[in-house]
Amino acid sequence: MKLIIATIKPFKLEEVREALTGIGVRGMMVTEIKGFGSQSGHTEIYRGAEYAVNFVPKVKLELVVPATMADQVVETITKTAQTGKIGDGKIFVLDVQQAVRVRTGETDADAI
Amino acid sequence: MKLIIATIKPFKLEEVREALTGIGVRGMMVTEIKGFGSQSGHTEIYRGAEYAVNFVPKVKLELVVPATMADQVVETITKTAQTGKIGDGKIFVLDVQQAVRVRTGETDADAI
Amino acid sequence: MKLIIATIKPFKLEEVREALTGIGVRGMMVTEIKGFGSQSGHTEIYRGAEYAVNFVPKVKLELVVPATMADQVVETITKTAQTGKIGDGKIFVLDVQQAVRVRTGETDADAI
Amino acid sequence: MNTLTKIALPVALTALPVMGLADEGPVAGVNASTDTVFILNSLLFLVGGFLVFFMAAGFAMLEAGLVRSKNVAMQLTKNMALFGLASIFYYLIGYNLMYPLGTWSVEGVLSGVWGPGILEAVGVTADAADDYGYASTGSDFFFQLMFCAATASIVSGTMAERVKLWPFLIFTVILTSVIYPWSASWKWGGGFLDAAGFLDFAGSTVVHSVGGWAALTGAIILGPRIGKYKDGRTVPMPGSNLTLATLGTFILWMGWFGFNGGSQLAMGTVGDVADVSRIFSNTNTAAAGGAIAALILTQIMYKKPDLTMVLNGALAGLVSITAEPLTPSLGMATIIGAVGGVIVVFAVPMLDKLKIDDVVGAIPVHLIAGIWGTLAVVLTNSDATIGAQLYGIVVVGAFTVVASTVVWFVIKMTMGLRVDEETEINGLDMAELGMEAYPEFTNG
Amino acid sequence: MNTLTKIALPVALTALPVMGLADEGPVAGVNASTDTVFILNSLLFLVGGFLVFFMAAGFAMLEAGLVRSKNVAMQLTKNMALFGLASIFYYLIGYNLMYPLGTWSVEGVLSGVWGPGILEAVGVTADAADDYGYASTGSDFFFQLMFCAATASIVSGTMAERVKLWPFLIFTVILTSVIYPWSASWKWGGGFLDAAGFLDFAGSTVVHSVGGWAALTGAIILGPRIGKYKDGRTVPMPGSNLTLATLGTFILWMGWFGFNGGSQLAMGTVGDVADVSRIFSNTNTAAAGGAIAALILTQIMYKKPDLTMVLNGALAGLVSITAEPLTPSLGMATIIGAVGGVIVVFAVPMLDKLKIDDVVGAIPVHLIAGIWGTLAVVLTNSDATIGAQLYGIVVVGAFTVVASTVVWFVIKMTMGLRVDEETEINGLDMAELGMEAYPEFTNG
Amino acid sequence: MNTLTKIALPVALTALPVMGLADEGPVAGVNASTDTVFILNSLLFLVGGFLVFFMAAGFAMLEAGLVRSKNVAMQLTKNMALFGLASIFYYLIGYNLMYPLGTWSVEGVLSGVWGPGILEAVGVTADAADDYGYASTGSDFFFQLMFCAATASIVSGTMAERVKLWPFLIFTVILTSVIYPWSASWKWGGGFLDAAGFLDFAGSTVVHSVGGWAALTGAIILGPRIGKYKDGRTVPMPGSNLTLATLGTFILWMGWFGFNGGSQLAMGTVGDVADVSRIFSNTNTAAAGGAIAALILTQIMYKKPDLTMVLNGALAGLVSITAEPLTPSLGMATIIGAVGGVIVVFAVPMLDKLKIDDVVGAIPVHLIAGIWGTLAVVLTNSDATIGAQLYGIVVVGAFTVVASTVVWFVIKMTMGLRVDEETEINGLDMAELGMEAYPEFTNG
Ligand SMILES: Nc1ncnc2c1ncn2[C@@H]1O[C@H](COP(=O)(O)OP(=O)(O)O)[C@@H](O)[C@H]1O
Ligand SMILES: Nc1ncnc2c1ncn2[C@@H]1O[C@H](COP(=O)(O)OP(=O)(O)O)[C@@H](O)[C@H]1O
Ligand SMILES: Nc1ncnc2c1ncn2[C@@H]1O[C@H](COP(=O)(O)OP(=O)(O)O)[C@@H](O)[C@H]1O
Repeated sequence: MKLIIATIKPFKLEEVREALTGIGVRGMMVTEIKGFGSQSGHTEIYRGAEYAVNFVPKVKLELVVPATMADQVVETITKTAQTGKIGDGKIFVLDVQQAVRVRTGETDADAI
Repeated sequence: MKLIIATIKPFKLEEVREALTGIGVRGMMVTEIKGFGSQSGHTEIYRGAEYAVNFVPKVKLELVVPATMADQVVETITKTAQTGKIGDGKIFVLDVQQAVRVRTGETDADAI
Repeated sequence: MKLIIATIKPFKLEEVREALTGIGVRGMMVTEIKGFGSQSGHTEIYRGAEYAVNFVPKVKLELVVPATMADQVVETITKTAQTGKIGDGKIFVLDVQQAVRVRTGETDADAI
Repeated sequence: MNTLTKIALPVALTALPVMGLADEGPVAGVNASTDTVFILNSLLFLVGGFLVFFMAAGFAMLEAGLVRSKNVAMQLTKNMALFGLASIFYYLIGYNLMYPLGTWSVEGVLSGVWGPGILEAVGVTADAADDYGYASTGSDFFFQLMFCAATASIVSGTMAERVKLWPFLIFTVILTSVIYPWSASWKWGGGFLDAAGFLDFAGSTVVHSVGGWAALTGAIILGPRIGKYKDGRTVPMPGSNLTLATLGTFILWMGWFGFNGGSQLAMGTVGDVADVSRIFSNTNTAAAGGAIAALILTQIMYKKPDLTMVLNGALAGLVSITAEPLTPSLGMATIIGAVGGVIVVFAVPMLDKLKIDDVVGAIPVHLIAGIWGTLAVVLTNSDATIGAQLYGIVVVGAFTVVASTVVWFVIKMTMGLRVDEETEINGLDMAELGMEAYPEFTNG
Repeated sequence: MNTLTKIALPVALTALPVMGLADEGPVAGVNASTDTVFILNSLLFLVGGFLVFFMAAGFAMLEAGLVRSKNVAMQLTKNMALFGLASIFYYLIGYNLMYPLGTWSVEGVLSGVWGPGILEAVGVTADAADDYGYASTGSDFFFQLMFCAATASIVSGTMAERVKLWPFLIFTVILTSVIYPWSASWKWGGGFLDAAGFLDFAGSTVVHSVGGWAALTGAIILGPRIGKYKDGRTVPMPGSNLTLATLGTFILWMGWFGFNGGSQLAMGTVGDVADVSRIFSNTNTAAAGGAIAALILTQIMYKKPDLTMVLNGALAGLVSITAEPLTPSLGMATIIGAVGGVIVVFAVPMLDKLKIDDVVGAIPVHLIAGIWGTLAVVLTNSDATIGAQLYGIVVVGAFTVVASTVVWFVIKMTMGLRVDEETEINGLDMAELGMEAYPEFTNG
Repeated sequence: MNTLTKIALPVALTALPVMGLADEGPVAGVNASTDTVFILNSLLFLVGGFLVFFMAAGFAMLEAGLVRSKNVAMQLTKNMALFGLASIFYYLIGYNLMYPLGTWSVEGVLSGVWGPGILEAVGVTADAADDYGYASTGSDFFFQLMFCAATASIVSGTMAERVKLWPFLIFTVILTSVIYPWSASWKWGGGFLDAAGFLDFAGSTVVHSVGGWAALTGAIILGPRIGKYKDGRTVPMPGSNLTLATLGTFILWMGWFGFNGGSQLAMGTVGDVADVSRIFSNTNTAAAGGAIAALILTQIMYKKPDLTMVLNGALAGLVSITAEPLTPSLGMATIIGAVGGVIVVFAVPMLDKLKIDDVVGAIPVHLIAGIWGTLAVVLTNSDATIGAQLYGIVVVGAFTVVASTVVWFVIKMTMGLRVDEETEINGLDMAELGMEAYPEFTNG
């Protein structure tokens, strides 16, 4: 199984979720985060003092899928979350040793 | 070492924490997340407009433990977080290459 | 590539970010979390009732870097985030199979 | 002590000595003295005025609570700025445009008095007072100014989350210096609508519908928020803070006692103060009727009550009673308000069907309930005719729609009305203000 | 200018001409004219009334701030709805039930006047006024209504986070149409408690304890929130927003000037207005005493001051002075209030020991401090006897407890009082309203 | 109905009968009766007083909104506590220290009246009243007390996020019992500044600058927050909730009508009520001027408007007009206020350059705009001389700076003024209170 971590622009969340459901993803974890990257760094003024905005609001998706499905998921996210503008985000893929569904105790393939 | 990622129902957090402390877990990271899964999807009405609630509030635990301890941790979480109702959550186990305790620079086993 | 997960004290965030930028890190994900660890557990009183504060506000950094850079990153975080007081935090290193930049579809090294 | 507040005089007297009135001399006359009448009338304006002023805070909280947090700071900025501008421009132009005092450049249609409002001299004496038999000019100006500002506040809510700051403020300037005062002069300035027998006690039409019409034209010209209407469905965009929205509603409710009560315009006689008392009571019960009607109706229609509808319902009840808060009985006032609450529950989704995106529900509350309230005058006030009421509604509506449309379009053509897509998506706060209302909370 | 506000008349006069009074004629008589007295008395009710109205916002903010965010929208809905229902049912039944004006069906015990309240005619004249020598009926109705609503607000806070919406609202209807007005008639309607010499100026017992008793019985019958008491320990469930809780407290504090000051019921004589002034000052200093007492006491007992206790302390100080805000000196008023603050600090944990879960501390504040305040009347008012005070406390308490218990039980048996476990755990907002107060903030 | 509020008497009368005044008898005299004057003057104090009271809530919300959430609960605690302490100590010492009524221990410099304030007896009669020709002592005490509390509120904002609770409260006690009342006695107590012709109608200097000077000395002695000034740059520390900051500003704005209007100190004559009306109007337009000036200026200087500056601008406008809200025309009042808004926009960064860390901008708003307002009196009031105004500013400033410095230092030496570094970093709420304002929101 693979853990796919994707950080995208917040307004893309709903679209991505629908796309993923479309290809059979049945669950994920969503976290609101602050992203730092090339997009960051424009300066703002607050009460007359300049400061750099280093963090941009992003959403992070974490989902575990069968290894076989990983590429398709990565593709789907890439396609759907892309605006072509800087700050679209990143996708990372990691190995997962084991998965358990708390409700039933089912493991691995049956758990996700 | 193993990284154990568990997503559970928020009201179970305290219970799970106590259970884990009971078996010798000395630390963890807790994040409030929105979960998407089979539990999701009931519809609500807001100002006359129907909409589907796709995300359910969940809590995510991340803790790194010695490989030998992983199974016991998974078991404990499963046992404690289980209500038998849909949406109890998931547990995932990943390999960890290295761990460091910032305060002391200790690594791996000594770090966690 | 390596995924480096670091939990530090919130007020150290800016300093750590600057240090990491200094050594060439070009991005990261930042999440506000509650940490549980040896630092936790002092008791407070609310409306006459005692209770233990088990969770301490922390910040979690997640960044993916080329394997070659991992040690330097870990070092930098350790050095910068260290106050020597309990609760400084932890750093974990995991393997990353794949990375993608959503905007361009670039992968791995080019993606981060 | 609170005993027997309703008992007849004698009893009251026997009760009073306790409070040390035993040795009071004989009463000096019956009516209040001319000075006292002048003072009490002015006092009504001052107290009513600061209550209506507070409605600005109510609008700000209601709107800040009903927009998404990425647009809250901008909404607050708009509310602060529009009140400031209304204060300045109503003084510079609006006040005299609204109250020609008989000096018309076009009889009954356009005031002949131009330029800023001028108050009585410091420490004015009876003979020097502008209107010794009535009230001080300053108190009247203060009170009327607040009505003008309220009109402007109505617009900001509907157009939230997508309209640019400065273009919106320019519209506000024209609304408060010309559109509102001019149309108001036709009724309250003693113009042709007043002559035609059109009745609007505290402004269901003169104030609320004008704001509502301006908001409606603005919403249509501006278009809905991105993603609000997707393949035929309405996508809810829940307000970020319903606690503040509720606070705002309570504040508006309180302010309305000044809005309607102060519109009695006099408190120096037994009849006037008793009328003000009727108005306070009717205003409150109409709001209650509106809130409860919306509560029950949403429970029945949606199986769950909708707090935001209850808030809108209370406000719709208030707007509904505003055209005639005096003559209805308490029961009738409750019903008039309740109908307002019902209107909101049906009008909100209806507007969405029409793809008219009204962020806070100002159009149902101020415009539609305002029309209802204006018509409802005929139910309890024999001086009102359905014809005259319709006449007033149509005239004011037509004028406001035309005037607003022209202004909105000119602005759209010249400087643009709407923020670009990316700004709207990321939130106006970051892009237009570079400042967040809740910088520490991690919102999407 | 602010100079010498306390100086004697002559000096004042020499100062006045600056303000253009030089050429004023001779003073017309000494006492205020009958009309003026009528107007000023009515005005006191109107101003006091809108201040007490605003307490509804204060209760809403206090409660919204002290519940967990998953229940905030529901708490707001309850507060809006209960005020609306109180307004309607006090009008339909309560007002005449409370003020029989001597027409009893059971002498001194049960009013003989049934049906909705009726106000004076529009533009009523002196001869036609219900009580020309006193004040307008509408102003009295408006003022009294707000007291009834306040009583209902007290209950909602205690029972928060677990009681079902509609059952709670049904209780509210009965409380505001029958329980409160009926018991209040015994004192303020001129009933047997009044005859027995029981004194309660603005309602420490008649209003606050009644709300408190109803809340206490409700809390016991409803039971504590899930997880509140775990193996003998009390588990704190911190309020979600102490800023709004503090705002609510300040709003209540301000409303109390109307609550106590308006209860002087007259402002048309030198003695009355001077008394209202005493009451304003005493009310403020009692709140200060309560807040500071709680601040110091929590610092001493817990090494850290407890803001929520300070807020409750200020409110307890206000409740404590409510039974007699007139006769105490400023010093004594401060002490009476301070004792109220001390009561709260001890009563809150005590209730927890008894496993009575009072979410916002309404029972210590309104019931226990209310009893204290009622007894404290004897300290400064020679007309008060400890016996009569106890008699009133017991009679009102017994009646309210019995009546509330019956109603709560009937509701529990018929439609159920409490939400199911899962609803309570997930929060009433999602389950009962399908709406969150802070949808964007990621709460557990 | 709202028609023709400005029309002349005859017309008004013809309009009135509708309201049932037809059969009124002849008017009883011209001037208000002595009783009525006494009542109306007292009423002005009471209404003005509760409005100024509400400013305490305004300060609390403004400050809670402008500090970071980790310090909000502490800021709220300070605001509640300081108001309670001000109420108690102004009563115990301050009131008589401020108003010697001619009884000086050092002529014109130090009051000769010691001990707590005492109000008139219950149900006082005309002959027994302290000042029958003027107003009730209780109403005056209530009104003056609120000014004292306002002075203390000013200090808490500047020193937020780093000052210890109890040391700050001890300073508050001395400020409200001695420093403010003593210096105020020189002007409003009829002391030497009053004799010198120094004019300060409602307290730009006497109240606001005193608070501002105390805040300035405190900020300097306390030092800036950790990390505020880093290698020459100012590091912004954005406020946690601009919605509440805006609410606070609106509340303060409303309170100011009582602050300035009540300072007319009389409402019993045509001239007085007309003046109060002027003051209400001028106060409002000055705030508008300040807000709009800051809005436009920040837009020009920073390309984006700064909401926090707009809020400060409105408040600066209010402070600027406070020294003379009566004599300016509406236009001049707008300009005086606008200059206040400009001052803020430049003074805020200037203070940062000087590394004086003023968390909420109280020094620019209350001190610098206060000085401007005091000087601006000469623009419209011919009785004012620039010399006398400067004299008052310098004397009050010098005294407050010296007195505050001494007190701050004594406290610093004895119990320490500032929390330790770790407490400051983790937030005062967790460390000093063990309580968070928003426990559920996950903040850094
Ligand atoms: N090395 C990294 N590790 C983890 N997250 C990253 C990394 N680089 C960027 N990100 C995340 O991806 C987001 C977008 O990256 P950014 O460089 O700003 O734009 P782009 O991906 O279009 O080049 C960042 O806000 C951050 O959340
Ligand atoms: N494939 C997945 N990857 C990551 N998290 C998941 C996945 N599926 C479910 N989850 C998480 O587990 C939670 C519970 O899953 P759900 O399917 O709703 O119920 P159950 O686990 O009882 O079948 C979800 O809310 C989500 O947070
Ligand atoms: N086993 C663990 N797995 C994951 N995170 C941990 C673990 N132990 C500690 N942490 C994180 O590190 C933070 C600091 O750890 P703590 O034990 O409190 O202090 P220290 O690291 O100085 O010993 C904790 O708040 C928690 O967020």
